[in-house]
Amino acid sequence: MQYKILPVEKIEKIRTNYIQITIKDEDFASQCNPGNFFQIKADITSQCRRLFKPISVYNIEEDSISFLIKVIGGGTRALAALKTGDKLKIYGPLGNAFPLRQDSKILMVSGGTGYPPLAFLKKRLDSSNNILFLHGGASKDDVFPCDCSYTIDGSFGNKGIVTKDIADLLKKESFDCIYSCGPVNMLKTLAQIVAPIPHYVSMEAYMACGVGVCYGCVIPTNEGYLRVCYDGPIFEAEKILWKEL
Amino acid sequence: MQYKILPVEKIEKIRTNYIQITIKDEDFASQCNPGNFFQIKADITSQCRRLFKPISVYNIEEDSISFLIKVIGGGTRALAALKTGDKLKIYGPLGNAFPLRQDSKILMVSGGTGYPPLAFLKKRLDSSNNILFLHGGASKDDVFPCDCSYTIDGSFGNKGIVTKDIADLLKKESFDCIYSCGPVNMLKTLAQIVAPIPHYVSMEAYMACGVGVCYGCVIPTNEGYLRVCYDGPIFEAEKILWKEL
Amino acid sequence: MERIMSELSTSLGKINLQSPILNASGTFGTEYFNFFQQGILGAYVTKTITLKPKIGNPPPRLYETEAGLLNAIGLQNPGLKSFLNNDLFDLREYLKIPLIVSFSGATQEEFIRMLEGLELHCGIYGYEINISCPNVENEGIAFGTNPDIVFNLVEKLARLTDRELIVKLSPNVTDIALIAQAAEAGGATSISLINTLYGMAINWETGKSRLSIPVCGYSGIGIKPVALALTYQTARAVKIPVIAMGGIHSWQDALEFFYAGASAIAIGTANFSNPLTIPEVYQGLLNFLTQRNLNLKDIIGKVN
Amino acid sequence: MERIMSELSTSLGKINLQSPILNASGTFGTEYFNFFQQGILGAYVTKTITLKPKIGNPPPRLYETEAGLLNAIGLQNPGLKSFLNNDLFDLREYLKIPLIVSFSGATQEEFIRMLEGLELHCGIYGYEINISCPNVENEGIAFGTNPDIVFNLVEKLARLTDRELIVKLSPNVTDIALIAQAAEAGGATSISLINTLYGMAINWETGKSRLSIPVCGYSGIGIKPVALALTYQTARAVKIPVIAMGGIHSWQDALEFFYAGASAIAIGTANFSNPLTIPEVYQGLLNFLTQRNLNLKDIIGKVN
Ligand SMILES: Cc1cc2nc3c(=O)[nH]c(=O)nc-3n(C[C@H](O)[C@H](O)[C@H](O)COP(=O)(O)OP(=O)(O)OC[C@H]3O[C@@H](n4cnc5c(N)ncnc54)[C@H](O)[C@@H]3O)c2cc1C
Ligand SMILES: Cc1cc2nc3c(=O)[nH]c(=O)nc-3n(C[C@H](O)[C@H](O)[C@H](O)COP(=O)(O)OP(=O)(O)OC[C@H]3O[C@@H](n4cnc5c(N)ncnc54)[C@H](O)[C@@H]3O)c2cc1C
Ligand SMILES: Cc1cc2nc3c(=O)[nH]c(=O)nc-3n(C[C@H](O)[C@H](O)[C@H](O)COP(=O)(O)O)c2cc1C
Ligand SMILES: Cc1cc2nc3c(=O)[nH]c(=O)nc-3n(C[C@H](O)[C@H](O)[C@H](O)COP(=O)(O)O)c2cc1C
Ligand code: FES
Ligand code: FES
Repeated sequence: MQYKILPVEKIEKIRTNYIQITIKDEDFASQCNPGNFFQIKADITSQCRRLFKPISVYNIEEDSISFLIKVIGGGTRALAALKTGDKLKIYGPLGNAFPLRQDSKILMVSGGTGYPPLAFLKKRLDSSNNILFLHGGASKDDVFPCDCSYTIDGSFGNKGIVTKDIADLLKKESFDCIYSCGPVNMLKTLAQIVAPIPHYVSMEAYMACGVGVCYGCVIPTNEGYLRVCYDGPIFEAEKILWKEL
Repeated sequence: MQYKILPVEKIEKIRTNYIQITIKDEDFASQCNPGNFFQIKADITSQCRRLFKPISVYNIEEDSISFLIKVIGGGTRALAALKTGDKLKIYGPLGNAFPLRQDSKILMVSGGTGYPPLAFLKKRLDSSNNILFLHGGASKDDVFPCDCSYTIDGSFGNKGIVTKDIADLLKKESFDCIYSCGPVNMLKTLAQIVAPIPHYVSMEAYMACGVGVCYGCVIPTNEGYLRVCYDGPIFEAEKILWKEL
Repeated sequence: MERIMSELSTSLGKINLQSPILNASGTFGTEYFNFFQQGILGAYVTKTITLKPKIGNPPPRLYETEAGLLNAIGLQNPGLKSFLNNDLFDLREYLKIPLIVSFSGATQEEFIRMLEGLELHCGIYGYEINISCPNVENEGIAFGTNPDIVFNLVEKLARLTDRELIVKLSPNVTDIALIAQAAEAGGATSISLINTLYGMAINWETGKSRLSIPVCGYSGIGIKPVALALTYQTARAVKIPVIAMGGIHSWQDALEFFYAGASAIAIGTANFSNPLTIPEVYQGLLNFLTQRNLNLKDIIGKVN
Repeated sequence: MERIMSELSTSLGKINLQSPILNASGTFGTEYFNFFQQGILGAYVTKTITLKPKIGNPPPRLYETEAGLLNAIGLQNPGLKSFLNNDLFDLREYLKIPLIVSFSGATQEEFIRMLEGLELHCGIYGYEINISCPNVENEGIAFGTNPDIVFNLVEKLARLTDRELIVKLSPNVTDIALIAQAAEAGGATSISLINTLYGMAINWETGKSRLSIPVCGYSGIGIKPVALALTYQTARAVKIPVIAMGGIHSWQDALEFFYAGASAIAIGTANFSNPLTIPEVYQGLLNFLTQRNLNLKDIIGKVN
């Protein structure tokens, strides 16, 4: 884990309210595994006393790391305002990683900003696996490349929530492993549907330190409150006390 | 007194760290007298919960009002960052005005940012008067058009503080009235030198409301603590308890 | 308009207000009615007056910190006599909204004498008893920190008036709910809070205190979370209405305080950074409630 | 380098520190030494531990306000036994700077048992007695608000140790100087302050408290003026050294606290918004003092 101030290599607007930021750094690029995240923020005065924001690794190509970010509040808005060459502050990589399966039939399910870590995971899973990737969002602006898309408003792909067909799917096909990331209610529903198949979820939480020292980002588990930034963000779904979430 | 949000008509950089901002507003332009000031601030998010800054009227031409502003801290820096067409928030005119003399021999003495109100006063004093205007600053960047300039570092005009020759001057010439504005130490010295000639000073103070309600901007006088924004900014020098300043 | 008015109407202990927004004492004057209409304000609260004139603290009295304002005014005011003979006259003439007089005393007797004096004058709807100003030595804060003293004082005052009797509390205490309960037991008809927190700033270049008295009063954005916590604690501890203030700058801020239990809110420091805060908060609340088809009373104390 | 070290060196009651900068308990871990060298820190203060493991409060535990941070951690920690068998071992191995153990108890007996347990282990330079955490019901803050209880507790603890005994005070009290004097009389060798202020935030769209417990702890920029005022009041009331914290983000902020009377300062919330705060404050102070040819001790308490 390191702290750096790096220039933005590239920043693109994706649809109405996502941005993709790319930075270049050999150390960082070589250290990242799927599920890892960074704490980042725009290096501008109005942000100087604000918290960093946790953002998952979305893609790595050689020395370049990309992040896919939904603009929702002050921190992400400041990131969206950056231009090529502007600086961002960044430290990481942080958190644990998805266990990488082999020779497995895998179901990946993401919702909204849960997409980036799974997209990265998919790239890193080797070809011995057989993967089905479902992704859902509120509308067509929240949909990204995958095997099957869902939108709540029906503006793209299947209409409805991403979990709606999974129970049926599991009756027809069997999977060795599930990976998921997304809004907590989606994950909760999914966990119920897919149990007892091994299921790894990437959790989100409001963070301060991102390195495990403040105990601010916990979720309830059968081992007590565990830190998303340090003990996670990847958890076995069966460990999580979904009812308390 | 009114509150308005107005576009910047024109903004110019003057020397290294002054700016001149011009706005256009008929109401305001018709209401201003020399010595009056406005509370202004840049209408940008980083300023939204910051105080307004008191700035004297520097010049009025038809409907246009100009301010000459030295950039020293956050509020003035934000003003300096404005571009033509950007908005500023402004309320005023505020405070009392210099009494306008006639048929008089007048000495005007300003230091640093004390220049603008006297420059405006000079324009409004009619031609029955005979005026000598001395202005001083730290260096050549702080000097503006007047009859006799002083700089501490000698980089323009006479070397030294603006008050240094006044005692001698008064031995040679007699004045009916003095108008002054500038740093408190300059005013204090001046007040001593020129007494008992009628002497009107424009005072500065850190302000919050600018309209007389918070009692934050007071100076000590022989009538107690008086508000610079409301009872002033123009005071008779003999009223002020200089020793307490 | 009828309907609109009722959405935002609220009650203190003895008076009803057409708007739940007051001004915080010492931060407002009729000058602001150049910027918006009186009716936006539920009531007009005067700057705190004392029996004798007070000269206040020497300058500098103000300093803006990164997240708020420090002040060391020290209750400068012309005293009760001048107030009665000048200001009260003008205010009564001018105001179309209820007038609340804020006052403070150095001793219990002073408080009583002031109330008695004020009772002789009509046009006053209520009093705000300031037992919480951090900028004066004898006046104010000493009273505000001890529940027994507060109870005794308020009990005496309550006997002397039928008007709204608001007691304004200091945040600089161990248990504000206890003080509020003492005021309630003494007969206060509502509670207002918070006055300024203790605050200080030093010029790091010179080592000089930024203000003439080192420990002074801190208000504005930075105190909002504290004010909200103390409003919540107080509103749960008493049955009388609470008037909340401390760093409120927007209608969203105001909503937080209503949810926490405030029956009315007051705007102080925000008047300085935005003289239109009061009408903007008013309009924002109105839109919010209208859109949700709610009255203010539906949300007061409803934090969950 | 010799000269440099001495410019920034300072003393607590019983130990000397090469740097006047500590970390605030609960906001720091050895992870940060990935970003800068240990020696920049005068001593390492652990997160507060308790006798038994504590599960802490449910999430959400964090919310960033306009001018600071609210937290409701609730002292989650694995308890003394786990600390002694795991963390202490690692820290002793790893640290080249003095280790200070922060702990808290629900009763006087718990505090005593913890101190006795810790006394049996070497490698500990001092204790920070946390009697001031606002996020737990039994632990902490109850002790911190009553001078007699503080005196009794500290007296008992002081008898049991020769190590640095720091008592950490809550700002949520009527008179912090009184509590500090009680701790000093009891035998504290230094005072640290401030722990978090009471704070709260509500989601205006839903009326829900932003955190799982409504009234929680407020830290960061917004509390700086309060922390400075309380540092000033405390430093004038006691003779033992004061370790000050609360919203310090820059070396200029740090200077204010030294001028106000702090012998050392601690960085908390600023670690989150800028993980390099500690080395930046260190370098800034060093430059300032070098340029003026001063030692830190020349400015401590010299506000004027
Ligand atoms: C491990 C991890 C990885 C993440 N990866 C990505 C990613 O790759 N791409 C991406 O777009 N986002 C990602 N996020 C979410 C991202 O961190 C938040 O969207 C961001 O912090 C919002 O900051 P803001 O300042 O823009 O908004 P804020 O002003 O902080 O928040 C705006 C609103 O969103 C809510 N909110 C903020 N953070 C969260 C959260 N974590 N969960 C639920 N609600 C929240 C707030 O309560 C508020 O109502 C990740 C989060 C975590 C914990
Ligand atoms: C009635 C009146 C009229 C004025 N007219 C003009 C004008 O026409 N042109 C102009 O350039 N300036 C004028 N000033 C001064 C101007 O208001 C200040 O320079 C401005 O408020 C600084 O704001 P800031 O946010 O940029 O700096 P800040 O961050 O507020 O201050 C930077 C530094 O300057 C000091 N400082 C701030 N304000 C004052 C003050 N009023 N007196 C002394 N020190 C101060 C601060 O203590 C701080 O150290 C006037 C002031 C008054 C009271
Ligand atoms: C400049 C100034 C003057 C004040 N004068 C008084 C006063 O006279 N009486 C009083 O009760 N409170 C006074 N206060 C406190 C405010 O009424 C209010 O309680 C406090 O500022 C918190 O609210 P705010 O953050 O909205 O300003 C004053 C505050 C300021 C900033
Ligand atoms: C997330 C968090 C956790 C904290 N945990 C503790 C703790 O365990 N023990 C303690 O004494 N103080 C704790 N504190 C308080 C800090 O040590 C410090 O006193 C306070 O935050 C003020 O300093 P700051 O504004 O620099 O953060 C915590 C503060 C935060 C923000
Ligand atoms: S964010 Fe601090 S422990 Fe996870
Ligand atoms: S600035 Fe408020 S009275 Fe002058």
